[in-house]
Amino acid sequence: MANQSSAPKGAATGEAAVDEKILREMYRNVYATRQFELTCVTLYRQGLIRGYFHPYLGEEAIAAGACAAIGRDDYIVSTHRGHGHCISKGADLKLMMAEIVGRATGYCKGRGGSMHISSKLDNNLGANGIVGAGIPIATGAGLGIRVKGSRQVVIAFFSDGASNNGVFAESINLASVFQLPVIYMLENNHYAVSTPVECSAGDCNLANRGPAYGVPGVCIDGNDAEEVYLTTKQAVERARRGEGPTLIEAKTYRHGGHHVNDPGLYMDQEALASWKARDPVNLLRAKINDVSVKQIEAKVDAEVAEAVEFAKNSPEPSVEEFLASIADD
Amino acid sequence: MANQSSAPKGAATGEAAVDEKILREMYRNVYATRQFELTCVTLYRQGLIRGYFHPYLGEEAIAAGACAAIGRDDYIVSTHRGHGHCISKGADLKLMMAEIVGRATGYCKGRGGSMHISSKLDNNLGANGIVGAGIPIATGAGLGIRVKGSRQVVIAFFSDGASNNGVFAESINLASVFQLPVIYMLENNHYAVSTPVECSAGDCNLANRGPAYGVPGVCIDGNDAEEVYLTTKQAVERARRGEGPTLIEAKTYRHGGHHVNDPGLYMDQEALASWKARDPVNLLRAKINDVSVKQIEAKVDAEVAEAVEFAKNSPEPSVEEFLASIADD
Amino acid sequence: MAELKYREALNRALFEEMRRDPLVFVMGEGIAERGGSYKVTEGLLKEFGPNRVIDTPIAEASFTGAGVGAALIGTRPVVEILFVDFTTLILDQIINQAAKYEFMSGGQGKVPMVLRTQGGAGNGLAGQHSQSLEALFYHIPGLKVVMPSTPYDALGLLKAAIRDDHPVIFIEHKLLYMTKGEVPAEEYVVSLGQADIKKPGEDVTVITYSYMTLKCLEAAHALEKEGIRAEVVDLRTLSPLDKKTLLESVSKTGRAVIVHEACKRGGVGADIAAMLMEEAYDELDGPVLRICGKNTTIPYNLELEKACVPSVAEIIAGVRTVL
Amino acid sequence: MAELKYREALNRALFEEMRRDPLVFVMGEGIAERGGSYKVTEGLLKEFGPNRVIDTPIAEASFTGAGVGAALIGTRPVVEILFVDFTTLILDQIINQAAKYEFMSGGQGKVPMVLRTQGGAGNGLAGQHSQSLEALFYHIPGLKVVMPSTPYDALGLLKAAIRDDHPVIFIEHKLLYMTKGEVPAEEYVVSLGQADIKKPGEDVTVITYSYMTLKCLEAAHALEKEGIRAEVVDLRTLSPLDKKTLLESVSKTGRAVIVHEACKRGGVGADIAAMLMEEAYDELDGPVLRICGKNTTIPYNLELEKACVPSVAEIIAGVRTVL
Ligand SMILES: Cc1ncc(C[n+]2csc(CCOP(=O)(O)OP(=O)(O)O)c2C)c(N)n1
Ligand SMILES: Cc1ncc(C[n+]2csc(CCOP(=O)(O)OP(=O)(O)O)c2C)c(N)n1
Ligand SMILES: [Mg+2]
Ligand SMILES: [Mg+2]
Repeated sequence: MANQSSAPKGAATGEAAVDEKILREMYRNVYATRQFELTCVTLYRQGLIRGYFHPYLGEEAIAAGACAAIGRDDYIVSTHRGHGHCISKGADLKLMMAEIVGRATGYCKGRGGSMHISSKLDNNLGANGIVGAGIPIATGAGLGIRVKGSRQVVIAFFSDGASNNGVFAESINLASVFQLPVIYMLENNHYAVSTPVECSAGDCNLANRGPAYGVPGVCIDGNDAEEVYLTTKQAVERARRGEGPTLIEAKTYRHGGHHVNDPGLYMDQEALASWKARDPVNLLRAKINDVSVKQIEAKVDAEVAEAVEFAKNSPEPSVEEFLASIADD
Repeated sequence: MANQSSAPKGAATGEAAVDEKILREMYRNVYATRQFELTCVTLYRQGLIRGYFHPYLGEEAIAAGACAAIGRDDYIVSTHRGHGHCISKGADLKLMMAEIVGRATGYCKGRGGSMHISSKLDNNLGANGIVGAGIPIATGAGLGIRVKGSRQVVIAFFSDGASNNGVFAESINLASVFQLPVIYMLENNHYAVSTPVECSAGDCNLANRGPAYGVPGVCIDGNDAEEVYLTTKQAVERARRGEGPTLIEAKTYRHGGHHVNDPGLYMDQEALASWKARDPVNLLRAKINDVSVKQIEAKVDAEVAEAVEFAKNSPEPSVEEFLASIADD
Repeated sequence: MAELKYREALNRALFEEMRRDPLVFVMGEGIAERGGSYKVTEGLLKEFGPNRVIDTPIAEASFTGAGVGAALIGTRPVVEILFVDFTTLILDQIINQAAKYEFMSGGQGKVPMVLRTQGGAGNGLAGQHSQSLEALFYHIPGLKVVMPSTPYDALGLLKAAIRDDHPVIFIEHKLLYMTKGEVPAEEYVVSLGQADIKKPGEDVTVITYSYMTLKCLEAAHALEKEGIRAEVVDLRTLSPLDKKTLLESVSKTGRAVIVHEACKRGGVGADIAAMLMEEAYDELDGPVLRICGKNTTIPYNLELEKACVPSVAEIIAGVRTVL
Repeated sequence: MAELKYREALNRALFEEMRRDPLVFVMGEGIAERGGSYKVTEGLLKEFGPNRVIDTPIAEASFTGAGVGAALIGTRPVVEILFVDFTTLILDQIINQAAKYEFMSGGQGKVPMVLRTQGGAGNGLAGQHSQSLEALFYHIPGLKVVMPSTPYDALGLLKAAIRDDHPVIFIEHKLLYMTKGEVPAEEYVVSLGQADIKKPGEDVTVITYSYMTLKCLEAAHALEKEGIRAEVVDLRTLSPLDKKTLLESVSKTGRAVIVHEACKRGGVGADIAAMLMEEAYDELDGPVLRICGKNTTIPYNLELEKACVPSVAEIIAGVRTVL
């Protein structure tokens, strides 16, 4: 049996067209993510960003589409490739950039950096340096929602590599047994670092892992923000009705290496080209009128520039204060 | 969707009848396991066995059927409920009983006890006190076989509870990706301690978890040693051909509580009665001529009695020697 | 004052805290219907229902991670892991998530979670059900570690742990569940981070915790008859460590013995000994002695098992050597 | 003698051992085609093929468990975990399986497995990619723990670890991979369990391991200029601990300082300090000093990160205080 990635068949096909307002909101987010990431690449090259930085380039439509389907009060859990989730959930680009540059004014006071960025105000429970570790955390947020008796939902973002870790199977089973309001958003970008999904998954059509645990699994085009939005919306409604979790496999492709220093030469160049031809930013831009696009882009460009200035002008955290804060440990 | 356990549909139906010799071998093992376990219960009540003892009563056909399908050179990995596996793989009842009673002559010199029994000579890699932990170990034995280039296979025994642990999903996926010669024998006895499988698995037809990882999953009647044997045989042949792992869900039912001190009052009494009516020892006995049955039973009875004598007359391990052996740690 | 068993005291703490705060909930294997392997959660399901008393599949890593997630959104999970031995399955969620979240988020989020578990040797349960692994948690910044020895402490400390805004590893001992002790009828809390002098004395400080406290007291009472007055300090909370009480006691007695069941090599006793040497060298009349578990996997055979863990006789003999 | 980088030395060790013994194989994430994140496994795939150089999915618990299983049937796996921080995911397989199997089986089976991993702070990788977790392994009976500081030691110790019949936790340091050192052209092995005096001295014993060895040497050389002759003992193997070398050195110098990057609380240094006090109290002229990592999660910001780990200046200052 050849283990081949099949074309997504979206559950959302034939759905009602998406509201213009939502399209604009999503475009703001895909475009902002794109610009933010490109800027981070530059800052990284300049030595302003350290550690690991995993760009979300090429995958922007997933975060944007998914987050458009939930409210600010709903939760998300992000990954090491988490800037797109953070932006689409509503984060302040200034505080994000300050964090990623390691400044005292950042979301995490410069203690977290790119791999640990979170924004509590937006109910973004944060990125994670441990692949897969966010999945049970999201599941637990779902459980907490049940305990609190609220109507919130949670989206757990993670990628193909993480879906091979035991916590994924355990968590989706937990959510199934407890009928938790969690949407498992599997960003299948076809790689875990250099390992192609065909070499890491016994069946690389990862949506199939849902039904094995009694959870509907649907495979969609992750480069189409509209499709992501509509599918997520259905899953969210299902979750709010108390009918439990959904697994959404959103197929997509990284636009480059695993992290900023990885040229990604091992990637399938043909596949990469064909995915790039279906760039999520372009796809969505084509659905919006030019005036809106220009307005949005201008606004975002200014925001990103402002974020860079803010980060650069922000103070480094004080070593003395830091040492004092841990003194009694 | 109601999460209900469906009736097994064995892959082996319509297969050629099983050789009489195999039937006798299997009967020896189901009967020996039954008598061994009943004897252990008695010894436990007498205070000769300590710690945890999880009887394999009611599940004897699975170990006997599966082990009949492999050779002595092939490996098995067992569980906390492991006496049946050990016996069916060919262990010496004397050394087993001595171990379970904690004597110096036991397989593990009295250091392991029931929960850690292993017999290297039979390529039984051992029981395990950590639910699920044997599954990756079995998978690794499969990997080692590939490294060595031998034609051996491995059977991993585990139960429904273990299949909810992440190591199961990880392992079956690994075996699928690497096409390892491992048979995953899921003894679905419907309970993990007091938790019914319907409450612990999002889809309690656990064989469905195979295909999600590209592994054939087949559900069979675990009380029918013949069916277990035939299904395992097919899986073993497949594995030896290099075609990779198989997941076999063998449905069965514990004949009592989780461990010797658990009356199991929470069990579904109706289901228990109907499973007991299909007692694996009786089912198999009915397929063998009376003379053979009597011969086998007499031999086993003597062996079990001898094992008890051997254990009782064996020395306790020496505390001094033990302390000396760990002195440089 | 009523006499309660250790497990009853823990049970009462859970009842009281779940009544006090609807955001407190418990989760673990077989804890609801069955009331837990050691009956600590008995009766909770009936009063609080299945939304707050949750039986889980055997998926320790994930339900512990779920505890972290639930804590992050403001509920207060009490997660039970049946044996401390099985915490080896959840250390990513404890070490990399629970312990670090508040720090790494710059204080945006907190993880008010209690991890209840149980350890120690003593029933012939062999290598994977008899360990004392507190040192693994003690080494990790961001975790509190609590190991009560009496029903009184168990009740008061569990309540404090549940109210604490940080992850607390709460380790019970399998041989303590059936022990009895006086517990006041009225509500009380025992603050985390405070050692308790279980028996005052002038000649030597015996520092211990959990089940070994009982053995040390037995040893101390025996020594008393010979005129040796040992002060038995029960740490109760290992982290944060109550250095003040330890240093005060040691500066009074000038001699210290540390007793724990965990393996000696790399055990918590090493850290306490090193700390005392660093901070009270001049107060001490000699080296700090450690009486600890042997550096071995615990064997199944009962006599061998017994040989692995400090006995009252060993403690008595040890104390004598430092005088 | 040739000069090799630490990572090249490790790579040579793997080549030599895999050539010597066809049962040795390596497994981990991105180690085959990509040659590993730190290039330690580069070239192996080409020579030994995909059966012996195995890329795994991100399923650490299971591929480590698979290592245990493979070891049990007589092959000799070298399992790579990218960061020691991720070993929190595999501790059941290490602590409850690999470490205990030989004991619990009464010696029927052995686990000749090497777990290679990498730790330490230094590149702004933040809390989950910067830890020093050797204390977790050091505490567990049945495990050997090796932490080489030089290319020479790395090569010889990795070979010894692969030949050892017991599970060995082999922890590299991310800041060492690019460091260089002399390595003989001919084959050699460095036995496990032997510390190495990296610089002899008479006045004070500085006990350390891994990357901190370099800092201690730097400090010792600076102190030498002031006439303070520090002996720098590189443990190389933490478990089994080379007590003999330590006790000899301490009885010569009468003073000891322990330096490691891991958090002080419950770190390996505590055990060594406690052991020295117990076994060389009369040899010592004062308390053993520990200079260790701060008890904190490592922050992302580079300046904060730096403040968490002992610096050369701190070591120099510390050594002065014990004289
Ligand atoms: C548990 C764990 N194992 C390994 C790593 C190292 N690592 C970081 S990202 C990554 C690949 C993750 O792949 P995937 O889940 O597909 O996410 P993607 O990078 O594609 O977004 C790996 C192996 C890690 N951080 N955590
Ligand atoms: C990791 C782990 N979690 C929990 C336990 C406690 N425990 C022992 S047996 C058992 C139930 C196992 O259920 P299952 O896998 O179905 O095996 P069965 O007892 O039915 O054979 C549990 C929860 C354990 N030993 N290991
Ligand atoms: Mg991916
Ligand atoms: Mg079961």
